[in-house]
This record gives sequence, C-alpha cells and structure tokens, in this order.
Amino acid sequence: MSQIAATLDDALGAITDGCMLVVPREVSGVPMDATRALIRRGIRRLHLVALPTSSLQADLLIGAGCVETLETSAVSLGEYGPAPRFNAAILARSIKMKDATCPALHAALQATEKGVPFMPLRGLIGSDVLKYRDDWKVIDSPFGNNDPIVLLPAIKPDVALFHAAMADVYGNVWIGRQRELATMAHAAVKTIVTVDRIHPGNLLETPVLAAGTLPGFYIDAIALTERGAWPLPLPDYYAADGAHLAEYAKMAATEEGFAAYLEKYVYAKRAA
Amino acid sequence: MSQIAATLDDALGAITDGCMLVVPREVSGVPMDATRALIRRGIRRLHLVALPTSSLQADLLIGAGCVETLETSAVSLGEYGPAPRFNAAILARSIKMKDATCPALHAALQATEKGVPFMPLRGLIGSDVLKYRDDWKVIDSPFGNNDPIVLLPAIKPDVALFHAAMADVYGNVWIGRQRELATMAHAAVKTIVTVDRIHPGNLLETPVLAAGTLPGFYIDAIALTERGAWPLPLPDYYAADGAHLAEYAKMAATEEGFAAYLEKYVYAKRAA
Amino acid sequence: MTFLPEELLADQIAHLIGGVRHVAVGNASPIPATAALLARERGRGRPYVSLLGSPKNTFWTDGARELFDCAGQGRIDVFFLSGGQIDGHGNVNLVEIGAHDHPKVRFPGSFGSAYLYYVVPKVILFRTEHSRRTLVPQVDYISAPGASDPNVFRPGGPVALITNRCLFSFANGRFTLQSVHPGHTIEEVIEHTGFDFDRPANVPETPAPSAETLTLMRQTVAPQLAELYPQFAAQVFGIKLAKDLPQEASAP
Amino acid sequence: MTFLPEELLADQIAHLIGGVRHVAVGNASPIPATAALLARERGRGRPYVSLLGSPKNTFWTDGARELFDCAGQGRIDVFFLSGGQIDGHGNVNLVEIGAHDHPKVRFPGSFGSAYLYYVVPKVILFRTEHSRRTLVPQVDYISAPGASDPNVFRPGGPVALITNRCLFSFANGRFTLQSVHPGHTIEEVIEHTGFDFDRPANVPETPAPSAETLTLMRQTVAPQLAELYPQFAAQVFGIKLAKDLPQEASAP
Repeated sequence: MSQIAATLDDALGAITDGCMLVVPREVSGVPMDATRALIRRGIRRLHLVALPTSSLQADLLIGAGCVETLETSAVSLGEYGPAPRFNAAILARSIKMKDATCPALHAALQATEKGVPFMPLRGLIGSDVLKYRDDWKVIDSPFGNNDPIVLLPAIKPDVALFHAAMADVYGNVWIGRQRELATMAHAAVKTIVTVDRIHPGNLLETPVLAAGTLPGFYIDAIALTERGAWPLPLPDYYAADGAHLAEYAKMAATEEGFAAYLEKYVYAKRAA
Repeated sequence: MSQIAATLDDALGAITDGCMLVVPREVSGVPMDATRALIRRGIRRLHLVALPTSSLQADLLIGAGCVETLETSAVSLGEYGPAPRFNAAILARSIKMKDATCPALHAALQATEKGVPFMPLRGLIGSDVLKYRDDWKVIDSPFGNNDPIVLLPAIKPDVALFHAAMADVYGNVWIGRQRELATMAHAAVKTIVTVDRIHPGNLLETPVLAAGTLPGFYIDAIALTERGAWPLPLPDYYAADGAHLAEYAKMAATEEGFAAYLEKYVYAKRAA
Repeated sequence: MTFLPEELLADQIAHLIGGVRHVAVGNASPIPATAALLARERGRGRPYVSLLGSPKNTFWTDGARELFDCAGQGRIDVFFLSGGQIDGHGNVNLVEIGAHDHPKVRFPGSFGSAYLYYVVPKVILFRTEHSRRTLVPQVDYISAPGASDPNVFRPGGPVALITNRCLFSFANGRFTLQSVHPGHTIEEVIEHTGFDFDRPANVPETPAPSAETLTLMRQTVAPQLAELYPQFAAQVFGIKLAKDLPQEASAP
Repeated sequence: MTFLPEELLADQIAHLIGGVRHVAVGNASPIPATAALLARERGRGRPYVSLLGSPKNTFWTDGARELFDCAGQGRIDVFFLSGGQIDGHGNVNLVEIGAHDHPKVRFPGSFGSAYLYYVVPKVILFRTEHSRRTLVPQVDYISAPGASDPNVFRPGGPVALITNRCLFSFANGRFTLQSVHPGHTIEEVIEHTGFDFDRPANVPETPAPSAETLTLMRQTVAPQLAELYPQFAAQVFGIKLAKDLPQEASAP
C-alpha cells in the first residue's frame, strides 16, 4: 500500500466541502498547487485554520469563495502589502473571522496532539482578541494566587495539508525544521502532503534524515507537485517569486482583477 | 566564546549540591562518564528528575548517596533485573520518592518549555500515583461536563544533562530523533551536554543536520567524553554493554558489592 | 512441533491483537514484543508495531513523548501491561507491596500505565508468574485502575490477562477464564488465583502454536527481537547479537 | 555622510536594544531587522538575533512555535511591535478601525502580539507614519494592552516608541518624548500625536548615525537583510537578490 496518489485531485479527495482544514504559514511549505486544484474543484465552506498566519493561500481561497470561517493570527502579503481579498471579505462580512494570536494556535493544536481538551496560555488577558473569543475561557490558576490564565480549547482539524521537499514510497515525509507540520499531522484526523519529489529509499532508515521526517504512519495521501509551493518559497530550496506576488497584489486589488488572476493562473490549468 | 569546556569536571560546574537535575531515559543518551565524574566529586542532595525513567544512572547516583529526591516513572535495569540500589533506598526510606507516570513528566517539562504554570493530562484519576502526589491537582474541565482532569505543575530544572553523538564548536548539539532532549534543554535553566565527538563545521548550516540539532543558544557547557554513554547504549551508534550491566546487577545486589563496583569503575578513574 | 511456554503465549497474544492498525509495546516486555512482531509478519506489515526503546522498530521521530501523544490521539489500538500484582478488578500494581509508608517490596514504578491504561482501547495484561502472590484480591498500590467512574474520560482499558497457566478475558469489571494452557488444569488455575473470576461450563485448552507459526517466530521474528531483547532472544530463540551496532554510513 | 530616515531609525533602535542576550524580530519588520543585525555586528555576534521567517537568521529548529516558547521561557529580551493604531496607554491595534461588527479598515491581524507584549521584557514599538491617524487617544481594538492589572502575569511590555519624527520612552503607563529627529520639531510632534505625552524641559535632537555605523549598515547588514526583505533591501540599500536560492549541496 502506498499513500502516493496517481493525481493531485485524487490526493485531495478527503478535503470536502465544510471541512476544517489546517495549513501552515508562508515559510513552512504552503501547498499552492493543491490550493489551486481545490479552487478549480470549487470547494466551499472551508473552516480554514492557518497556523499561525497566512498570505497568498488564504487570500486566494477567500477571494474564490471557498472559505466560510477563517481562524488565524494574521493574513498579509508581507512586503507586497495587505491581503486584498481577505480585507475585502472582512469588510463585506462575507467570512466568519476567528482572530487568534500565534502561540494560541500552536497551543490549541498541541492540545489535540497530546489528547487533552485544552491548553493554558499566558498573555491575552485584557486584549480584545480574548474578548471576542467566547470559545476561550479564563480561570484562576490552581497553582497561583489570584492568577488569571487563559485556557484554549483543542483544535482538531479534519485535514492537515502542506507542501514539503520530498517523501518516500513508504509515505514518510521530510519536514526538516518545520516541526509544526508534525504537530498539524498529529492533530488532524487526516494528513495530505504535496512534495517536490520522491526520495529513493526509506527516510526513516537513515538516522540523519529520520530526525527531520514525519512518519508515513500519520500520512493519508501524497501527491507529487514539482515546485508545488510556487509562487511562495520552500525554505532551503527556492525563494518566493516576488515578481509574481507583486502582480498578484496589483491584480487582486479589485474584484475584476482577481477574477482575471484566477482565470490566468488557476483555471487555465484545468485545460492544460 | 565556545561552550566546549577544557575538562569534564569544568563542564559539570553548574551541577551543585541540592540542585534539580533532569536526565534522559536509557535509550536517549545517558551521560554516564559525567555521572561517574559527579560521584567522584561527591555531589549531594540532588533532586533527580529522570525523563521519564532511568536505569543504571539513577541506581549509581542513589547507591553513592548523591540523591535526596527522585522524581520518575520507573527505575529498573531492564533485562538485567531490578535496580538494586534504588530498591534498597526505597525500602530504607533514604530517598524521597516522587512516583510519576511517563507522560506526566513529559507534560510537566513541556509546561516550562511553553512558559505556562501547568499542563493538563488525561488518565491518572483513581490511581495511587495521583493519590500520593499532593502537588498535582484535579479540576472539573471548563470545557467538559462533570469531567475531572489532572493539572500538573511545571517542572523547571536547574540543569539538564545528557549525552549526544556530536556537537560543533558553536555549541550546537545533534540530538537526532531524541526530541525530548530539546524539551529538557528548553525547560532547564542551564544545559550541559557530553558528546562523543566534535563535528567539523556548523550543524545549523546544513539543513539536513539542522533538523536534528539543538541550537547552541540553549547550551551552557559541552564536554568531549568519547563513548560517554558506556555501558549504556547510544542509539544509531553503539549498543549497551550487556556483560558489564550483568556484572553491575550482580555486584550491586549487596552494599559491599556496590562499594567494590564504585571502587573499580568509578573511583579508579580519579587516579587515571 | 514442540514449543516453549513463551511461544504459546506469544501466539495467543498475537491472536488477541486481532486486525488493528497499530500495536505498541512498552519497556521490558519481550513476550508481547514477540507477539506484536508475529502479528506484523502474519499481516505482511500491518499492524504497525512500535517497540518502546527500539529505533529500528518504531516510526517515532518526535522523542520519548510520541508514544503517549500517539495514544492520546487515539492512534494506538493495543498496548500491554504487566504488574507486580494484578487484582480481580483489573487494577495493576507496578510500585510496591506493603504499606505505602514502609513498603516490603519495591517494583520499578508505574511507567506509562497510569495514562495508557485509560486511553488505549485494548490493553492486554500479561504476567507469566500465575500465583496468589501476583494475582491478588486487591492490589496494595493502584498504578492504574481496571475501571473508572462513568464521568472519567476513559476510552481504554483491559480486555484480557494471559499467564503461564491460562487466558482470561476482562469485561464489566471482572475476569472470565477463556482457556487453560496445555499441561495445566482448571483446578490448578483456581488454586493459584487470588481473585474470583467467572468461567463457562466448558473451558477449552489453549491451542498450541502451529508449525507455521513456530517457524515464523523462530526464523523471522526472533532476529528482529534481538536488538532490543538480546538476553531473551538468546535464551528463548538462541539468537546472538554483536556488542556494537554496525556503524551506519548514514549516521553523521 | 547623508543618511536615509530608515538608517536613522535602525541606528536608534540598535541603541535601544542595548547589551542583551537575544533579540527577536517578527514578520514584516525590515527596520527593526536592520537594527538587530546592526547590533549583532557591533557586538561581534552578540546579541543572538532571530528574524522570524528567515532560516539563515534564526537558530530555531523546533518549528514556528519556538519563538513563542523561547519567549515564554524568558529567553527573548527584546521584541518589536507596530500597530495600525497605537494609543497613549501603549495599547496596540493590529486588527481593525471602526466598530467590531462593521469595521471600516482591516489590518492583517494581531500576530503574536497578544502574547509577546506580555512576556518579552523590552518591547520596542515602531511606527514610521507619525500622525493622528496612527497615534490615537484610544485604539479601536486592543490587540495587546500597554499595561495590565497587578495580578496578571506580565514580566514584559513596552519600553519605547519610535516614529519617523521622534523617539518616545514608555513607563508607568505613559509615553515621554526623548528626542526629535533631525529636520523635525517638537511642535510638529505635538501637532501630529493624537495622545498626551510627557516631555522634559529640553528635548534633544536624535543623533545622526555615525559614518562608521552607516558603512556597517550598508556594507555588512544590508546583504544579510536581502534574504528576508528583498524589496526593502533593494529600495533602501540597492541590494539585488536572485530569484532562486543557491541549491545547497546539503539540502537532501
């Protein structure tokens, strides 16, 4: 049995309308080919959790009408400016926004990783981030003295989706230093990975590679999508395509421009 | 500035009488040369936290009178039988024992790693492990319905001490898959590492090595002790010395035999 | 074919494991490790088998905590526990005999039992020594209880107990005798068991391992065991292990 | 030597960093990143500098959470925050302008501010645009508050605010004007600041960066910046970056 799917669309089968999908930040391996494939398929009503922030990926999915709820700490194109479709959707109130703070998302996924219903976190008290999250609770710490502390309920995504440099035929995936990808996979019911290439041999049999490997045990499907993070970077392998991101920022500033972008860079691939 | 100390004793300077010292389980890199050096120095009143279990290391330290409090989930020589000095000390009530369960120790160190005062853990309720730990608390989970859950206070060791295959001159240490060593170092005020050898170059500059590297930022001192885990194993490098462990089990069965073992294998090195 | 008691137990435990996805085996458990590897050989690679402390027989890359995290995620289907004492309520004692203030005997400690017994759906108890010393009416120390109040989160717990004399199943807070091993009798089981248990009118004999199973165990499983249990593999299966691991070219 | 406003700010921030062990810089913060790298060059490798999102300029190997864990351990001494709005109480707003139910403007989000502002001892606020639009009496949304009740765990908080016009210090819940940048005036600062602040009788001019500092920044720091901030490094320092990283022989 191999997790390596025949096509990208096959690999993405478990991502269904309405599911809770967790994806990583821009520099941890964003599955952009997979994101474009999901938009082409017309996925709807995603509860998107971006760990802990997002850029182009969330903006594209929101602009294409795929997202019902967004749970993250920030969406921005970084040096290329604000995330235009995210901003427009918030102002139009067309998505439900669950504003968080980065360590809260890490902790809430680690809660599921550890099989506990909640995790405590410092900070937050007195902020409006906490004020508008009625799913978060404040208790008086049993180990303190009038010491309020926030408890975050565990987040259990239906699917974790990310891009990595390589996998092997046993379904093991090399994630390097991006350890939050392991936490995402541990926390999610299913994990789908796209990779730039297939590594010959077994990643777990070489100790030095094993140290950066997420075991195939946690992986449900893998698709080969060469340079699959484009135009976002894959650290240690390729940088972001700045010219493309600047073009996106410009086109996506209006709804018409965004539609033209989708036509040119997302839907055009359907015919190819 | 280099963390690499001139001698093993120099590297161990921060481990003082009465300090809380955290050490790893048998297969994660036990610093046996360092343990023998501490016994030769005559260290006393250690609060030893073995994450989450121990074998020869705890038995030696207890037999040599170095331990005041032991916090762990089990001490045993595995295939070579019970840990004789540990058992004798418990029956003589000469050490204070804080019995735990493995995931509780992992969670309590992760609490310090994450800067929170406690961590929740499933299980435990109705056990005598919980009954005899008055530092652990049970609350009604704010996210459940009459759902009791245990909260464990964070463990913040003064020093973490372990053995690894290699370090570089920048103080980075390659820990491979033994990720709990990173948690130990993150949680402890200071971290001391013994290594079999010095790696040429910078472990963090090679992505594949960096994935298994604990950054020098967390390391206070390193000593070169070739085959420094002997007679315990260093996974991927060398196996346990079974004949020696069998000899230990036999000699340490009596107080006199244990004294002879110390003379032969620990104190003899002082002259060398 | 003749067989050793360890081989009978491993064969039985392999049957108990059944068609699951993932079996994990804790420290100092050579017979369950044999059984898990046997089940994996029979299933051509499934279930996944994780032997705590064996880098070759675990997929874990997230450190010593991954076993427990994995169990907490519901990704471990079968685990094994033993005990210095096991009582008729399924409570296990891995800590001490006597009063807690001045125990008479000390065991290694509870290991992960106080957690795993609660969260792993099928926990198989094993204790080769079947005597009134080990199988008691009430344990002196509860490392982990056999059952919990209904409001306590507990998706897991004991399903069976295997000894050198017999196999019990466990349900609704009680053990039931399932089979008696060849060469042993029901009367002997009753005599040497310190707790009450149920038994059907007819108690079958535990079936002997097949020749095929014995061959698989001796030729394929035993060499895999030797990494983690060199003494056991040597004593039971006559396997020898070099003192040093072969230096892997890839170990940096 | 002539200098750009960004160079003045980076020099001042480098002074504010002082003699600490570890400075971390979050997303989208090119000027603080310049300052931190400058401080590291001046200190011959100390402080440790961590630039979020830059594998070359972080020692982190435990994933995206390590920044926050590190801060929770008390191992980050200095961090930087900006805000769509910053008010006179030190509150920062990274989320929205207008009512929460129907905001008029949306910013990216709070990032880690709602945590790091509490636990990092020296948080330096920076906002190049110094106007009544950005420096307000009261923020519309508190991403993170400038101060907390005494019983709230809070070893950290704001120590300074730097803008394109001036430098403020922060203590006891209020800002105090420390210096006004060359080419700007106190009157201009008062006119464009939406909140009350304290000021001494004599407010000095912010010192210009030395020739030595400018050389260090342009020749040594700027090329290091280009990995993470190619546009900024190009615009301010004229650095160009190839589209692809050189393929490292060691990347598997």
